[in-house]
Amino acid sequence: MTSATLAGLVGAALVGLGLYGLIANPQPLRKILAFNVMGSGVFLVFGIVARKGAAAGLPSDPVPQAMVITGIVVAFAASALAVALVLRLFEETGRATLSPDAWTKPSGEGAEAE
Amino acid sequence: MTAPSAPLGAIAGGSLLPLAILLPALGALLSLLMGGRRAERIAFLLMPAELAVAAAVAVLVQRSGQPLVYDVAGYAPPLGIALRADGFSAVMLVTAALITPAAGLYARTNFATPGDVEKRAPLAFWTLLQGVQGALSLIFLGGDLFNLYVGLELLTFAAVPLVALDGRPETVAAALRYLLFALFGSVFYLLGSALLFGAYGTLDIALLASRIRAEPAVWLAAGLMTAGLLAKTALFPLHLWLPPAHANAPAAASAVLSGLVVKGSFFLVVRLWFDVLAPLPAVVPGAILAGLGSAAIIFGSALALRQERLKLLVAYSTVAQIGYLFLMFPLGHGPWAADAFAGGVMQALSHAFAKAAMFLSAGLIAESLGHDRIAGLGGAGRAMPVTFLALGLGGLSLMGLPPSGGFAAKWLLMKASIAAGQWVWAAVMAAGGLLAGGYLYRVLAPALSGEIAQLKKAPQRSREGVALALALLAVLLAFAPPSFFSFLQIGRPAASVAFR
Amino acid sequence: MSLVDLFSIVAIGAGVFFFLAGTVGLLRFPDGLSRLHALTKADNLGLGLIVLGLLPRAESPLAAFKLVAIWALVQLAGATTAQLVGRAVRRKGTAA
Amino acid sequence: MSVLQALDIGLAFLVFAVAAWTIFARGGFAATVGYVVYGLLLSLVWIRLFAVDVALTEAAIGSGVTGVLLIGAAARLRGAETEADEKSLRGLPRLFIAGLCVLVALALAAVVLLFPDSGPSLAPQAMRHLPETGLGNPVTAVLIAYRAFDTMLEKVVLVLAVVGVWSLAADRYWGGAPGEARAERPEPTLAFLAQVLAPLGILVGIHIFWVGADEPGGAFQGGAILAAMWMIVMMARLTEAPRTSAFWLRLALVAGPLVFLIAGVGGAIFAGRFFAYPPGFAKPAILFIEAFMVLSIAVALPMLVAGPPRREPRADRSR
Repeated sequence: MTSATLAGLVGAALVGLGLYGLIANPQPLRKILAFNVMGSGVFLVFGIVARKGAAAGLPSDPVPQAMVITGIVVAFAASALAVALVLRLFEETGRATLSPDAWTKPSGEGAEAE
Repeated sequence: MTAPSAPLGAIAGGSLLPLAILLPALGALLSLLMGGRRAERIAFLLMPAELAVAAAVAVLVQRSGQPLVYDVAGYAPPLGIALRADGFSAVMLVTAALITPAAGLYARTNFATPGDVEKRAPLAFWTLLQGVQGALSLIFLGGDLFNLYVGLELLTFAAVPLVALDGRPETVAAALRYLLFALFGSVFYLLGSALLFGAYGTLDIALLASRIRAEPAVWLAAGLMTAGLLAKTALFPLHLWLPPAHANAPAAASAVLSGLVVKGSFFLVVRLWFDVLAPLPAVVPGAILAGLGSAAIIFGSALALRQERLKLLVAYSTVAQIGYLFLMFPLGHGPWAADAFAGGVMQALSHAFAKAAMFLSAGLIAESLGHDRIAGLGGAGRAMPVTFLALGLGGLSLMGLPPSGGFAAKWLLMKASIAAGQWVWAAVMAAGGLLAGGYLYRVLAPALSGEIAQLKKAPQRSREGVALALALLAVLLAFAPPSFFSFLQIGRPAASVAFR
Repeated sequence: MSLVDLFSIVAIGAGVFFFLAGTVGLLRFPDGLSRLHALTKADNLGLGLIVLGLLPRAESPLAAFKLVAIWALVQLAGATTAQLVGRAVRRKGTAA
Repeated sequence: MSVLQALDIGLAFLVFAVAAWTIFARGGFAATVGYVVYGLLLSLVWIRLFAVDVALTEAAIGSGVTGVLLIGAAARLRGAETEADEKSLRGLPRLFIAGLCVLVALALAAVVLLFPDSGPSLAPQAMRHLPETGLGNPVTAVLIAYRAFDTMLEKVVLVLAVVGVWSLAADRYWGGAPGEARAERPEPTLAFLAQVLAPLGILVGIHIFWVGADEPGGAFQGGAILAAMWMIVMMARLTEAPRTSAFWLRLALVAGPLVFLIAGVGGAIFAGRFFAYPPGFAKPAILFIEAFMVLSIAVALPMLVAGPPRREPRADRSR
């Protein structure tokens, strides 16, 4: 049970946890949290692939590491956009929820000319 | 640098590939930097150049008869990133380079910048429109799965804010739901590529195709990546986000979203199952994909029949037409594979042009009548004939009536499914055509009958012309010469024809 | 088991003990302020002792300086957070 | 069962427990605080996987900046949750989803266990081409030389995300500044922290960027630390966020990808391939590009955390 395989199992568990949170939890903020947990689980799978690719004097393969660094920055940008959308929704409707029927203000009728 | 031994022609031609991606990216960056009215000018300055590059790539692929390959930074895969343009990607590149300027021309009035005082919606629209085009070029040309992941994210970040450009609560909620589905899709796609990299040490499509064997890691990776991409393509049952997002977006944005953005992730599903996983026995996955496609056709069309708003009807029709795209997967192997593949590609192209035309027409109708309730369309067709002609021609393609690109696509797919003995797909297509006829009749019948409706303001000739031009392109696809179909086969693994 | 190792073990052991004490304090004490009190005391002292224990084992003076810098930064961050949390608790008056 | 293995197992269990807390905790705020702790524990796991660059990035961006973003959102949404009466899934659908997620996790775990102990690796090739780039850190070489295309496009993604966030502002606020105005009497303790931490952080950030060529570190990690310093100064209300229509802000945002793109095109002209570096000039060119990348990251991350413009652009100082 090398530390890499253990980290891989943790990664698999994190993906499962994140997936559950993303689907089952109704509040958007919790979905964003779950997406981040799931994303870090996927990055851990990249991590053990890198660790098992230790060669040429390097303790871990640099290519998947570079992919994870790019992935972390993209995941942050995605969370920032999602949070901005949730906060805008909260300012507009007083509620941070995706189900339209729970909004306080009537959402207006039809598509006026845009 | 590793001295490239390939002939100079390929190098010169090859360097067009990064250019096709960098031009829109440069445009988006400069539009944000310069701001104001210059954002629109930069967009219109670069669009012809992007169309020229796309056409040049297509000509080079046609003349050389094989895919153009370009190793970025001179490092060959598996270390570096390769870009690859085969027949299918060249055709999609040209389509994107045609529809984006059309949507841009349509959007000039909605997103103008009078007096060069920078406004929110125009700057965001022109910057993000170029972001969408850059992302699509990257997805159509990418040869490395992680590079394609960055392309998918670029596409998501450019498309989601377009949905919420109006600022109304429903559009913000629709954009948030779209973003959450898209993020679920990209994480699953990334997880699949992590497993493939773990198993084979590379993410380059060509190298993977030569090394892949049917192993548990590959099957799990294929399942995860396909599920992720289906969430982004909004294939039934993962279609929940599409109708509110595409219906609430501004008309020009809806045309790009429904016509092109959805095709980006579909393109990757084809790349995955026809290129990367070609050695896998694809009978069961093909049947699953086609089954979901058939369900999408039936449910999408049924829901479209029940819509009160024209834009929602057109959006649900997108959900249905996406179903047709996935009927090519069970027919991908065998003597009929060439027909099935050509049918799928033709359906993607004809739907792109037809749906863009329909969303632009729906936008014109909503602006001229002040609403887009189908019940209130009485006599509108006689008040704005050109707009409804464009809508009708687009509908022709959806129904698959000759002469239209849609007909050619459905004819090829039917021919392939009958040759393969899988009758069910042909039956589903026939039913889909009838249902499409149904929901289009609901729109066109009241519009063309009754006394002429009162318009709040007459639609501009030029914008009607843009919608009509796109619809005519969808129709012209029916007359594509046989050389067009052989062009599509460039780059397809020859083995797929005589495969078990 | 040279003298230096013995010193490290003792110092790190004491540090861990203070962390434990701080955690017990966090769980047992009734209201927010007393919990805060337990935490800040135990953590600063605990971390200080652990860094002290690690100092002789550092490979180079730069590594030793980095250890002390880490301890100083944690002190700074801990002090600020404790102030802010304390003000929030006092302002709200709840035991949150 | 060596001590290290015990540490690994303990760490793995702790990471899983805190992640479970983040998913199942009652309040949104408590879950977000749990996420920040989870992110830091994850950095330790990355250290155990000998991926120091990734550990730095995970700590700086993964749990640091993302933590600030999510805690800010959770604090503002505190009111929404109390009377949020949405029906979260009950009974059968919740069970079905839980089963599906467990299935995915088990399948993934099985495949992970099937991976051989030493799998295929690109490390030899990366090391072989390292001298051409003149760099010592192979991860930075992959990011800026071998897969430069990915990194440049990822910078464009960051710029598009900023445009996306800004486009959510109300029309009348366009061009204005996000966040609150500058306080006449900033919070004393936070101001003290900002005044002490900022100069130190800028020093450390630039050091990490500079050392990234040969040691773990680089543009992303250095940029994230500089971004954190700007954020702490803005949070302490010592300065206020710049107007989004300010040209210098947009130039800084766009400088990273733009310089990288121009260098890429330059590579096509001088070195025969897009994003190639002329032999001998690789290291100075890379450091030049990375400097602008640090600038863009240090500006983009705080703008993403600050959110869309929320104040009117003062008419007198229009662009």
